[in-house]
This record gives sequence, C-alpha cells and structure tokens, in this order.
Amino acid sequence: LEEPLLFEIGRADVTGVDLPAVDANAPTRLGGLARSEAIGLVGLTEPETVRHYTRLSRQNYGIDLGFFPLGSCTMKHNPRLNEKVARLPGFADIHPLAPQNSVQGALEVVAQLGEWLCKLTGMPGVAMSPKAGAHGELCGILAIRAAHEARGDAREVVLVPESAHGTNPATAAFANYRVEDIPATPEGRVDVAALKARLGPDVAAVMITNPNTCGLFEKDFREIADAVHAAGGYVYCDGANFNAIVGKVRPGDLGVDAMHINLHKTFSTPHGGGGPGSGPVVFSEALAPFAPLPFVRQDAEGTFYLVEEENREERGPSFGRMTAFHGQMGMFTRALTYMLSHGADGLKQVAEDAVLNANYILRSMEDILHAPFAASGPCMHEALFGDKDFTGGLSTLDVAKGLIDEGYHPMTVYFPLVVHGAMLVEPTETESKAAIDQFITAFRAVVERALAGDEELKQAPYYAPRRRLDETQAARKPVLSWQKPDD
Amino acid sequence: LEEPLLFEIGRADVTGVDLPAVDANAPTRLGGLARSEAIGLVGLTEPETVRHYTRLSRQNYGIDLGFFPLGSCTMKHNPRLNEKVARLPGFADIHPLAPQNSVQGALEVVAQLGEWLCKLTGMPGVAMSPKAGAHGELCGILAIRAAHEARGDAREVVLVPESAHGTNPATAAFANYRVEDIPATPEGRVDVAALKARLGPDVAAVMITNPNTCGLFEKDFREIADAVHAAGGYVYCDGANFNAIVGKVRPGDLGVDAMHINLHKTFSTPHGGGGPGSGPVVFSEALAPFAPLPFVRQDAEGTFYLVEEENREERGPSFGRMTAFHGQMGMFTRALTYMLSHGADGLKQVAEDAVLNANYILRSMEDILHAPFAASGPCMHEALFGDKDFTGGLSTLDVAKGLIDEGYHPMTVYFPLVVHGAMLVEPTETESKAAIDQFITAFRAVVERALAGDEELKQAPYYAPRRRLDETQAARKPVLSWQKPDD
Amino acid sequence: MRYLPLTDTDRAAMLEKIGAGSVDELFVDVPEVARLDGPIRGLPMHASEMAVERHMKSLAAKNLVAGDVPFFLGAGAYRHHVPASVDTIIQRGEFLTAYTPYQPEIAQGTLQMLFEFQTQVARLYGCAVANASLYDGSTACWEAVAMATRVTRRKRAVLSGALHPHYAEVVKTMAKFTGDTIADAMPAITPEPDLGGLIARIDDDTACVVVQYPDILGRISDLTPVAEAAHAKGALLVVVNTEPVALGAIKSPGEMGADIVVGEGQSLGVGLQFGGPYLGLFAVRDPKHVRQMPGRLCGETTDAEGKRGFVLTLSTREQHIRREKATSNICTNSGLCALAFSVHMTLLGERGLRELAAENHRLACLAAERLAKVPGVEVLNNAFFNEFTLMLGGKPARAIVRDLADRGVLGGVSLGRLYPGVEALEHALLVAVTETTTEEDIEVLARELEASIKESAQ
Amino acid sequence: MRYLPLTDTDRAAMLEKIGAGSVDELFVDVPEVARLDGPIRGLPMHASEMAVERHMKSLAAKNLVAGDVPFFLGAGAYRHHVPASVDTIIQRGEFLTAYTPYQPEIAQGTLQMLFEFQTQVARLYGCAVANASLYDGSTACWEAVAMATRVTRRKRAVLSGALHPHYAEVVKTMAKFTGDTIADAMPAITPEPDLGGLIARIDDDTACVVVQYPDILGRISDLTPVAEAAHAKGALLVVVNTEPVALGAIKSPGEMGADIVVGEGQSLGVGLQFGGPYLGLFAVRDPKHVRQMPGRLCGETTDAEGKRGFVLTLSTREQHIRREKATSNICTNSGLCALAFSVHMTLLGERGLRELAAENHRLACLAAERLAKVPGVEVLNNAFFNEFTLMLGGKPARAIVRDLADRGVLGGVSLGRLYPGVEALEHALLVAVTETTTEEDIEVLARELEASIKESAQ
Repeated sequence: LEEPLLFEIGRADVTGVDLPAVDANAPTRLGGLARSEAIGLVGLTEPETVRHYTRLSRQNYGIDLGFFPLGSCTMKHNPRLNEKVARLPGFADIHPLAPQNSVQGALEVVAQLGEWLCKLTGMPGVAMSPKAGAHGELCGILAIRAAHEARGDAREVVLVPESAHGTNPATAAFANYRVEDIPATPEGRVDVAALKARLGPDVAAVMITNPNTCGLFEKDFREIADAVHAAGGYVYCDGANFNAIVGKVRPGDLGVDAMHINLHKTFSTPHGGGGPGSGPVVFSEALAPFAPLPFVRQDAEGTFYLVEEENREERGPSFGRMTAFHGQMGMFTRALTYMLSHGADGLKQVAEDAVLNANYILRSMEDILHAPFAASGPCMHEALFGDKDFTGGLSTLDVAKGLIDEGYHPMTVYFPLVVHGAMLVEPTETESKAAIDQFITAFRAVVERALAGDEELKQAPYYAPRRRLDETQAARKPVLSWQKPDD
Repeated sequence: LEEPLLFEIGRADVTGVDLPAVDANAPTRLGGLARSEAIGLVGLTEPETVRHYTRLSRQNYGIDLGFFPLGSCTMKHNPRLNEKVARLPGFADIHPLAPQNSVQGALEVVAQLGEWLCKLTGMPGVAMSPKAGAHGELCGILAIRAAHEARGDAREVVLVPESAHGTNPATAAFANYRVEDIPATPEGRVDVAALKARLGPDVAAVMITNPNTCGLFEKDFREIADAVHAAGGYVYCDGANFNAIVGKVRPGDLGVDAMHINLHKTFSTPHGGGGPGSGPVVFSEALAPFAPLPFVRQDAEGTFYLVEEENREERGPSFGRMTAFHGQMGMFTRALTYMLSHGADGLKQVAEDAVLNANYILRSMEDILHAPFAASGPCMHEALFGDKDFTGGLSTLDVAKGLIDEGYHPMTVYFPLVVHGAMLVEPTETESKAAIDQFITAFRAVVERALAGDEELKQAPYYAPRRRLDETQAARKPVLSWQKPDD
Repeated sequence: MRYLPLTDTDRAAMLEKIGAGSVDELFVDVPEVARLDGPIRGLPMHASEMAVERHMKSLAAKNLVAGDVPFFLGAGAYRHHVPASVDTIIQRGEFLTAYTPYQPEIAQGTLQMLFEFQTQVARLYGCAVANASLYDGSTACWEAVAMATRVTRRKRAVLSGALHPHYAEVVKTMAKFTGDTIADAMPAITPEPDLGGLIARIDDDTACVVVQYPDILGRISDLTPVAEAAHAKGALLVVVNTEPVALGAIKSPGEMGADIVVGEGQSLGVGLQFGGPYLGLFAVRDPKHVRQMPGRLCGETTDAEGKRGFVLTLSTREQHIRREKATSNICTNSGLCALAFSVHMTLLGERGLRELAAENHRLACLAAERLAKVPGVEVLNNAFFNEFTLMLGGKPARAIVRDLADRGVLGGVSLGRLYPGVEALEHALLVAVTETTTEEDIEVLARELEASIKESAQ
Repeated sequence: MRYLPLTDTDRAAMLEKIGAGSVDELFVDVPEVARLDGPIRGLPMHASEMAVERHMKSLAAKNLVAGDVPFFLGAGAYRHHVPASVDTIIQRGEFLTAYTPYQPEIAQGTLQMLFEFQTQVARLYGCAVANASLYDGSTACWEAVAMATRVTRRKRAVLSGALHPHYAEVVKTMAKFTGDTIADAMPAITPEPDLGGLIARIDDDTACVVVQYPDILGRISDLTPVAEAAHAKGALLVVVNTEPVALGAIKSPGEMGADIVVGEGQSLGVGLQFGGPYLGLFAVRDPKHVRQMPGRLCGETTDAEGKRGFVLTLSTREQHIRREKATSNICTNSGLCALAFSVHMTLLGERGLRELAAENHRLACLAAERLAKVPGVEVLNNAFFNEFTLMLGGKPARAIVRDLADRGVLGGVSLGRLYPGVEALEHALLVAVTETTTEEDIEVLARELEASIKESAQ
C-alpha cells in the first residue's frame, strides 16, 4: 500500500487532541489581529497519525535495520540508554532561562561534557553552543578571525585541501576569507611542500581534516602545524573524523588550535534523518579567550553559573553569541552518557575497532576494486575506492543502487572529489565481523557486475520502495509544498 | 535479507551488558550447587540485539501498520498515552508485596478501575486478579460453583451455545461441569425454547456471549436470565464482545451474574503478539461474596488496604486465590487511562462507531458475499460472512491469504463454527471511513476472485515475508527449540 | 475525541448506505428495559490527554518508588536492572500491536521470537522443550500439577512446605474444583529444607511432588534425591523457580532430574509492576510429554517455497480446537513479556547471565554478613542465592517492615505478611539483594534495622 | 563492552587478513610524539548501563522540573503539552537512525515527512515555500538577514528593538564577520511597539527590516505598515516568530506582507530541553526567492516507473556542491525535531491549533487580569497572545525571579536577565501562560509575587 500525503487524508475539522471548542464570544486581547482566514492545515486522529508515520517510517532505511557504511557520516549504533537519559524530566523539561539556582544539574552536564572533550583532545578551552558541525566550524573560524583582529593583524586567506568537506570553504568564505586550495599528494595526503610554500603573512589559517577524507592520517600534521604557527597563522582541524582516533591520539598534541567535534559522529547522538547535530569546539590557549557566549563556569563554592552577558563590557574578548540559549542540551546528555558508558578504555577500543573494520574491508576488496591509496599503508576508519575499472558505462552510482537491492544502504559516493567515482566505506566499530563479512560478499557481487558491465545494474534499485528518482525534474520545476490538484 | 536465528548469530562469550567478570575465587554460599555445565545460551551486543529484533519486527503486521479486522479479537488502536502512563516509575517500579502504606496510589488505581467496571456494567462486585479473559471465565465459573456449594446445591451441567468461544466449554469442564450445547436458531441466536426446555435442578449455569459470536445481540437475554434464575442457575456472560455495547447497555440490567471483561479488547491494552491480557470479572450481589482473593477495600479514613489473607478463617466465603499477587497492574493503568480519556460520553461513542462501522461493512458486502444473518437485522460490532458461493474449490482460507497480498491482515476465519467457512470482520471504532472504504474495495476484489474460482488465489500470499506455511509438518514432527545442526 | 476518526459527515453517509435513520436503530435488538437514555451516570466525561496524564501522575506520585530508596523485597518478584533497549524493542508497533500469530505469513517476527524464547527457557531450565509462556509463575505451577495428573493419571500432588504460599494457595484453590488432592505443609524454619520429610510424603497415588528452588526462604539444596524418590513411586518432580537469574549460578532443575520445570520470568526484562503482567515459564525435560503441555507452542516448519518459517503448532491440545477436552482453558500467553524476557536474555547471553548471577550472589553474601552483625538478628540459611531469611529474635517482622518503610527503607518481605496468623513464622524477614543494591543500601538497612528493633523493644 | 561486537578472536582473524601484527600497526601514521601509551588519563573507565544511568539521574535530580511547579517562563521557549504519540513516532528506529536522505529510494519516509512539514510551515506562516528546517529560531533569523542581503544586494539590516536580544546578538555577531551593517535598538517599554520609529530607520540602503511578532515583550500589532514602508524603499520585511501556537489565533506574517518569515518551532513537539535542540523555521512569501533560500529543500518528483516520490532538491545552493559559493555553510537541519513538530501539527490540525491557541489566550487573559491586581504590579501590554510584560513598580525583576524560585514558583523571565546592566529594563518581568498552566498556578504566582514584592521592600 502506498501511503498518501497527509494533506490527502487529513481533514480541517478533525483533530487528534482534545481541547475545549473555541468560544467565539470569549473576550480577547488580540488587538484586532484575530485570524480570520483559514490556515490551511489538516488534522488526523491519533490512530491515523500513528499509522501514517509508522508506514512512512517503513520506507526508510536506518542503522537499526542494517549495515550503513556511509563514509564520513559515521552511522554507528545509537545506544538506547542515551535516549532514555535525554528524556528524564530533569533534562527534558527545564527552561533555558530558568533561574540558575534551579538548573545546577543541567549546568553540570554542560561542564562535565566540556571537560571530557578537553581531556580527550588535550585542549584547554571549549565552546559548547554550536548547533552542528558546520556551525562549529564557523565558531572556530570566527575565533581565529577575532584573535587575528585582536592583535590588529587582519589576514585574508584560508587554505583548504582539495579533499575537504564543502563546509570548510563555505565557512571560510562566510567569514570573509578568500579560500585557496592546497593540492594533494598521489598518496592522498596534503602536499606539505606546497602548503609550506604558500604560507605567509596573508594566511590566517589552514583547515585540515584529520584523519582526512581519503581515510588517511595526515602523518605530517605536526610539521604543518608548526609551520603555520611560525607564519603567524592558526590551525583549524575539521573533527568530522575524530571518531577514528578518539582515545588514541589527542589533537592538542598535534598542534591544533581549534577543532569542532560532531557529537553525532564520534559520540553517537542519533542522526534523525538529517539532524539535529551538535558541534562543540575545542580551543588552544591562544584561541580560548575568544570563545563565544554563553559558557559555564564554577565558582569557589562549587556552584555552576553561566557567563551570558552579551550586553556587558566585561564579557572579555569573546567574539559574541552564535545562537539563542546554550546549545544542544539534548545532545549533550546523550553524548555524556555515551562517554561515561565507554570510558577512556572503551573510547580507545572504539577507535581501534573502527580502524580495524575499515582496514579489513579495504584488504577484502582491493583485489577486485580500485583502491587508490591502498598502497599508502593502512587506512583509518574508512576505506576509499574508485570506479576506474568499471565497464559498459557503469559507474559508482550504479554500484550504490545495486547495493540497495542487496539490502544495504550504499556507501558515500563521489566524495572526496579527488578520486574519480569515489566510494567511501565506513563500517564503524559497532558492526560485527559477521555483518561485515556479509556486506563484503554483497559488495563484491555488485562490483563484479560493474566490472563485467552488467546492463541491468543501470536500472537498480529494483526492490526498494522507489525506483531511481528524477532529480532533474525536481530541480527544474520545483514543487516544494502540496497544492490541491485543482488549485 | 533473511534474519537468522539468535542461536545462529549469538556467541557464548559475547554480552550486551557490562558486568564485573566472574571471580572464580570469590567466596560463595551456594551449598555446593554451583553450576558447572554450560547453560547453552548465546549473547549479542546491543547494536546486534536492536537490529535482530527490529528486523524481526518488520516481518510482523500490527494495527499500527494497517487495518486489522480480526473479528472477536478487537484489534483497535492502542493509545500511546496509556503506554507512557504504565511506565511511570510510580506504577512500573513498585513491588507487589511493598508495605501497603507505601503503595496507596497503586491500590487506588485498582479501586478506581474496579469502580468504573462496576458502573459500566451495572454490577455491584468485581474481581480484579484474573490474568486474562479465559482466566476471568474460570473465575466466574468458580464463583458459581462456590455459590452453589455454599448452599449445598451441587449441580453438574453448564449449558453453552454452539457458537461460543472454545474457552467457554474448556472452562466449564475444568470446573468439573458437564458441558451441554444449546442449539442456535437460523437467525444466529440462542434457541430460547430449547434452552428453557433444558433448564432444571442439574443446571448450574448458562454461559452466553452477548453480543454473540455471530455479531448479534441476544435480544432475549433478559428472558433467558429470568428463566435460568427461576431454575436456580446462574448466568455467565462472556464479555469478549462488551466493546460493542460499552456505555450503551449495562449487562447488570440484563440479569447477568458474572461477566469477565477483556481489558485488551474493550479498553485497548495492547495485544502484544498474544498477550498479556487481563480479565477482571464483575459479579451480581449473589456471586460477589465468593470473589477470589485478594481485593482492595477502603477504610473510613480513606486508606486503601488489601484483603489477601489466604490463611485466615475470616476471609469469608471467597473461593480462594487464582494467582500470586494482585493481577495485571500494568494493564490496569492502561485501561484506566483509556477510560478517563474517553469518559462516559466517549465510551458510548466507541460502541456506536464500532457498530456503525460493522454494519457499513455488512451492507457494503452483502450483495456479493454470503451473509447468513444479514436478514436478521443490524449486526453489532462485527459482520459475519460465509464461503458458500465460492467456486473452483476456493475457500475462506484463500480469501484470507488473498487479503494479505492486498496489504491487510485477514479477518477471523472458520469461527464461529455455526457458519460454513465463517469470515468474521470486526473493524472497531478506531478506523476512519477512508480506511474502511479502502478495505471494502480490496475485500470485494478478492471475493470476486473467489466467486470466479481464480486458481491463483490458492497460492496466496505471494507478497508476504513467507508463502503458506506447512502446519502439518510442524505438528507431525515438532521442532520446538533450536538444535545445533550437527547435534 | 482524539481516538475516533469518524466525523458526523462520515456517520451520516454510512447510515445512509446502511439504510438506518440513526445509530440507535442499529441497537434495536437491545431490550427496551436495558436501553440507556444517555451516557452512564456517575462517571466523568471525556478528558484531554493532558488532564488524564495529570490525574494518573498524581496517583503514581502516591507510591514509594523502589528505585528511590534502599530496596530489599523479593519473595517471587525481583528488581533487576533492565537495559533501556528492551523497552525500545517492545514498543515497536509491529510487536506491541500485533495479535496472536494465527496468520503466520505475516507474523514471523513474533513467531521466530517465540521459538528463540522457547529455546532460551528450555536451556535455562535444563529441559528439552519450553512453551511460549503462561500468565505467571503461580498459574504455571498449577498447570504443572494439572499436567502431572494427566500424565500419571493420578490425582494427588505433594507440595513442599517451602513453596511460595501464593503458589500453594492457587494450586489448592484450583484443586478444590477439579477434585484433585493437595498435600501441603507449612515451611519449617530450619537452615536446610526438610527434603526427607517431603520424600516421606510421596506415596503410590502421588502424581507429582512440587518443590521450589531456591525455596521461599531462599534456601537451595540438591533435589536429586527428591527426583529419585518421586520417580521410584511413579510420580513426577515439578520444580518451581521464581528467580531465573539464580540459574546463572546454580545447577538447573533439569540436571537434578525435574520432569516439569515452571517459574516466574519477571526478573528478566519485565520489571516489578506491582505484580503483573508477569511471565509464566513452563518446560518439560522429556520431549515425550510435549503433547500434554498446556499453552502455546511455536514450531519450525517450511513454507511453500521451502523457506524456513515458524507456526503455532500442536494446537489440537488447545481450547479453540478441543473445546471442553483441551489441556487447559488458556488462550492468552504473556507474549510481550516473553519478548522482553527474551531480549534481556539475548543481551545477557551465557556470559552476562553468569556475571549477573555472580554479582547478585556477591552482594547477597555481603548483605548476609553485614546483617548478621545487627544485634538480635540471625541469618537462617546455610546456603542461598540472592535471598535469605533473617530471624529477628522474637520481633514481629511485619511491624518492623512497616516501620522501616516509614524510615525510607523497603527492607524485605515479612513472613508475617505471607503467612498471616501463623505465629511460628511471624519473626522471620525475607531479604533479597540484586545487582541494583548498593553497598550503601546494605549499610542503611543494617543501621535502620538495628534502630527499628531497638525502638520496638521499648 | 556492550556496544562493541568484535571479540578478540574476530580481531585476530581480521588482523591476519589485513596482514598486521597488531592494531597499533594500523596507527603507524600517527607521529610518535602523539601516540598515547594507554587510555587517556584523568577519565574514568567504562561503566555499566546501570551505573551510568544512576549518575545521569543524579544530575537530572538537581534540576527543578518545569512540570513540577507553577511555571511561567517563555521569552522564546514555551512549555506545551506534547502528545505521547509524538515521542513514540520519533523513536521509531527507521526515523531515529536514518541519515540525511541522500539515497531517496530508501528514504521516502523522511522525505515525504519533510515535504509535509514544508507545507505545514508555509501555510502556518502564510508563505509560499518553507525549507526543511534550520538549527533554531536565532540562526534562522540570521539566515534571513543574509538572504535579504543576497536578494537586495544591500548590506544594512534594521532590527526592531523588540527583537529577542539573543536573536539580535546572533545577527550582530555574524554581521561583524560578513561586514554587514546592523542597526539595532533597545526595546521601548511602551504598551504598543514603536513601529513609527522603526519605519523611520528604513533607508535606501536597507536590505531588510526585522520585526518580531509577537515581540519580545509579548506585544502584537499589525505589521502591514512596516511591510509597505520597507517595500517602498526596496527592502524586505523579515518577520520573526518564536511562538508558532500564536499563529492559530492571530493573522499570519505572510498576510501582513512579510517577505521572509522565520521562527522557532520548539513549541510544537520538541519540548523545552534547556534550549536545544530546537527547530528553525524558514519560509518565503514569494516563490521567486526560492533559489536564494538557505538550508535543505525537499521537492516532489517521479521515479523511473512514474510513481510519485520526493528528493532533496536545489542542492546547487548548498555547500557540498557550491563549496565557498554556497548560500550558507549549513549541512545539518533539525530533522528529528521537524518530524516531532510535524507529527504534533498533524495531531492538532486546523481545528486543534485554533483550539490550542484560544485556550492559551484565554488563560493568559485570566492571568493578566489576576496579576494586575497584585499591589504594585501593572500589565504593560495593550494586546498580547500568551505572554505579556509585568512592570514591578521599581522592584528588580531578576531578584524577584530568584526569590520566586526559592518559593517553588518559576515565575517568568526577567528583562534584567535578557538585558543585563540596562537599568531602564530591569523592573520588567515577562510572563508566559500556556494550556499547561492551571488557574491554581496563576493564583499561586499572584500570591507569591505579592509576598515577594512585599518582602523585597523591607
């Protein structure tokens, strides 16, 4: 059965809540602004609502259903304890502007999580309010600009490797920086010589992802950081792949000045079909003073308090406020629960198992699938492949759709851009060997078909809720909300 | 992807909980009974566990997924507030033997629910402890036997209509009664004359379902009850179909002496794949004193207390204890929540809508499908059909399996036994007209195929997780637990 | 009304199709005397979700939550930590809102789960076959007695005095109606159960002996001699277990020769819930007894394409087929509780169950040691798993328990509550300890128990 | 470790396949200086679910739960009753554990939901097109300003003084880096917003005017004149709404001529959560502006068999395609919160939202009337929806709020907290009332407020 759209089954006079009927004669103080027009909404009773969304959900694929090897996106298991904790009324039902003496436990969560992040990264400062990874990047770059400006040294350029996430250049551009690419070596890493050559008094920062988006550890990171610092710049590390090294390596030991941490990737807050995320940023001594408002401090008696005074002069050099209130509390409780569950030993094991699983896939596929950097040594938490040996006009996209028919969510495709027809496979640490072996079998089968130029693969998927969707049509004449057919 | 059995993927040394490792040298006080052999269990980590059961769940059909017209089973929407309330720690995390001063709220729930049941049925007494409908039937019959025996009038026979649920004769037989059938009239009701003729000093009780399993109201119920009472017997009413009349008719006004109420049917506690149920029993004045232990009372100061003293003489004529502790508390909280949500007006509407929906289906199908009692007037909450016009060797079973391919759970089939190839369709009040119309369209399509003798229908379902399963093989050589293939 | 999708427009259209002028015409068969002229009086009208939630929360708030205080109650219901994922899984609509799997093609989720559950229970109990669950431990206990009478064609059951008194009471109530004879006894307050006395009560008419393990006083002992004695007389041994976690540490009943093993499964996955719904477990050691078992059985088979699948099977034993000749009148199992149990057991696995049992026992040993130091208090048991009996030196346990509750400690179950009016038992207190008990909880209990005993002396 | 399925046996087998002697060999690229010799020091080791839950519960217990006391806080985050089914649905694994729908063939659930969500938001706001959500209201507000500068190619934004100060602060922070000019102001403490003054600040360089509706003091007024004035100067009107429930009772911003409407969606489905995650809503009145919108858009299309389906579309605006030329750097929406909002809105429907709004307003009117009777207290607003400003007759609101909390009442948000150090604002208290407020709550607030004011005078 196809599930109709809400607006095709809902009715304006039906509701799934029981409220007093509107008394048209009740006194109001709406200043003459009472709504006269219909809003155009429709309602369903609770039975219909539950069924509508249950049916919709069954057209989705999630980690709960199977292996989800989406490289760089880190689809790992979401522990249910985290969900339970986040729903405790003491966390879920408190107001962001409640008097601080009434929310000491909440402030302590923010402080404890911040402390974990600082210890795990070896960095002294942290900003908790960024709402997502990209927001965290912005936070880091704004702190860098604020720090430069504070010493009267406005710089214009941010260097970004070709393989970076699109958010990196977008963020730097937002902060009014000119973005320049850094080339990659044939081994899939930053070209250190080229980077060093480009450094100078106009370079505000470099933004490097480590482990990088080719799944490799930037082994010269420390050398790069030293060179950037020597040239008066700052090192921004994109922490999207921190999950590969958490508990094993502290970015602070590599010379990082700022790094955002995607709590949903490394600390397993749920992706929820695209969000919400949470992107705290850790800072070096040099940048910590510029962290945005608000932040939590503890006084001598152990009472936690918020520094949130945007309108005061004494707020220090903070670059300002990035969002209303204090950040993604609901994600903080989940992430802290995850950290406490794993502990220092467990987080180290997380990184080790994630890397082990990825290398196992790399070595189980490289005999039939082009693995451009396989010779560079071990990969980190994701294995990167390319489509160069496919025949018959088949491409990475066809392999991805073929995997859907095998019951899998595809890997990340066409990213990073530095590899032709890139396929980035990230198993994460929460998959069993049996699950990975089963995936490898299916992946090999589909790849064999692509190598053999199997025409049928071009029409895959055959067994999904939908066949291939026409994205061009969607973009050419966008239909972005439902209209009555006869409207 | 097929989901393997737990024992095919689990491992003895894997666990999804974190506990201290067993210290083989720790002192024990096990009296030499420490387990030496392996138990033979296997474990999964949490990610594997969630995935295993999520995948299994997707091979199931539930009300949340679609219309579930299983006659007599009453698959109505399960409100989620009820689930939330049952999980409040104040209900979910209290011990049945906790000191009574510490569980006054729990005792009040039992008392409030009992009061609702008494008021809704117009009966003065209630027993809350029966664990399910059939357990409630037993409770009623035991009270009847106890009442007869208390006045030194042991009787031997219980009369049960042909159309009764199998539990009725099974229950009477359990209580050492001889069961005799009462015939049905061609209109699908109890043959009053035959019943009256059979009454006499050996008849302890009659057990009648009302509305009956043909979906009809026993219009002569009061007359029957009076005759039974005049003959010194008691009237047991099977309350399985109480949902059709709740809020509209009080069984007490019809002369009922005992009736169990399936909380899951009438008051929407979830079926959960076959249980748990809950079957409180309401009693007339005559039977109330024989109700089983324990029960809740309130003292003059408003304090609730339990009468549970099995070993005391002063327990009165109660026939004894049917189960440990006090009954299905988790179902009580859900049912009370449901009752409070609907109120007296809502429950009346429940019955009216359930009956309206059933009649709508009856009248929308009778032109093509044999409806044996359609001429008897309106049906109650379920519509009964028979297979007599099918051709080509097709039967009710084929129609049921054909509906699966249309995306529906089939109706109840081959029950009641009084109609050949019975199909008992119960829509309940929680379906929308749109959902019912859609079902009627599908049902008509499948029935047309059966009337036309469509051979393909014999192999249905084609699109379910499994094709038809071999039940004979299962029963001939039962395989009831997993064994290692080489065991 | 938020759960009722029909609008008045829908109702009018449907009545037209039916050819009725009003809904009341559909109730024409109801005798006039029984027709109500409006909503039932004396009950409130419908209420919003918010209002109902507020009301139910106010009732819940009147109860002392076990997890909020030091807690030591057991006696057939144990408080264990249930992993959060258990509840997530049982709330999946496909499990929660499914019916009994009578249409196996679209119920393989429930059926495979039940097959796995049966395997888990059978192995835990050291048996060949388990059923798909019964209501609870006490009714399972009666079903075991009834099955024994069917198998042996004898009508007498001998109950150990140390069987949970509620269980014994259920058996006696049922037997009163079936005409079976029950030989029961009061528990003897001794460090070891009196198995010799029990054996002496077995005669040639005995269908079964029923023994609890660990028993109501928390004692454990080898039941092999009972099994041998029973078998020698042609009787069956029924072993009752109310704490499945114990079987992670001690020998299974099957190993000791039990023929039928029944029990309460609430400890795993289900929670306390003030006594229900719980989960009756039922297994037999000898597969030849399968056809005499009560309740549902799930079996493996294949579908028309040869794929493995599962169905409810051997239903010719059941009431909907056999009617008055059924093995029992049961038509409901405790399916959702069985799922919760099975998920919890899957999370534990062999290793986790053994670790859980060891941790329960470790803390119970600590508690027994500490409480024995309270002046006037003695530990009765020689051996125990996670529950033991304290003798309170002549103080009435029931009053002490109430006093402890006022002090914010749920200190145990008094035998006075379980056996009211039996003087010989009124000074004994059952104390259960699980992995949820902290060492601090134990200390608090010891301290408050000491204070309570002292004050009760004054 | 309960979340890690690999066993040591697995690890050994995998290392063998890889050809590595140990896992550490896989980290060979890490410079030696950065290699740790063991788990990071100063952090605890792994802990059981039970222990972690205990720790987190102890932290939660240190907070005063809004639902446990009379509660009147608003100022951009409102406490409404969320139906239980909302949480059930968002906990479905298929929604909770899905990724951004980049593979639409197996993500139609999320996509169709987003399409429905966009339609709901667009209609609520009186707009043509809404996006698939942003982080929250404050960042959405900035995105609206940024979009206005793209559309108008001007760099100046005029903010109403009655815009939420956090929102204004976010805009000013961002503008500092982009080089845009922000003309802001302090709120004037007057019964009506000063729209004339606002209009006077619009000039020919103005990209947009940003007005909150209802405003930070709870006031509402017809924004049509502002729209007309802005349009006359070639500027866009951005309307910010922090309480979507209000739009069930009052005219939509689109009706009054707003070009971009943004807001906070937290009120429906999401809950308070100490400030996040929340839900940024973003809509435009004129469809021609669609290609300048930030964030994700879900659009209708067909699949290879002609069936209707949905995809993320117009992604050429986005960072993963456009990189430094993207309309914004956003790559996350607030998907799960959008789902919660959409489910709640579906349960309400047109009728429920109107009833909910009417009930909020009814109780707010009651509260305003009652609180105006407290000696020394005045209600500032002429008009309001469910939130209004109390003038405390010279008492410092921040201290009164703290005092009320000590009395067990969460009495409102002080402007002193929102505008620290601004003396003119420190005596004003924002009071929000919703359907969760009872008449008794209002009475308690009135009583305690009176007492608090009296005592602060002493």
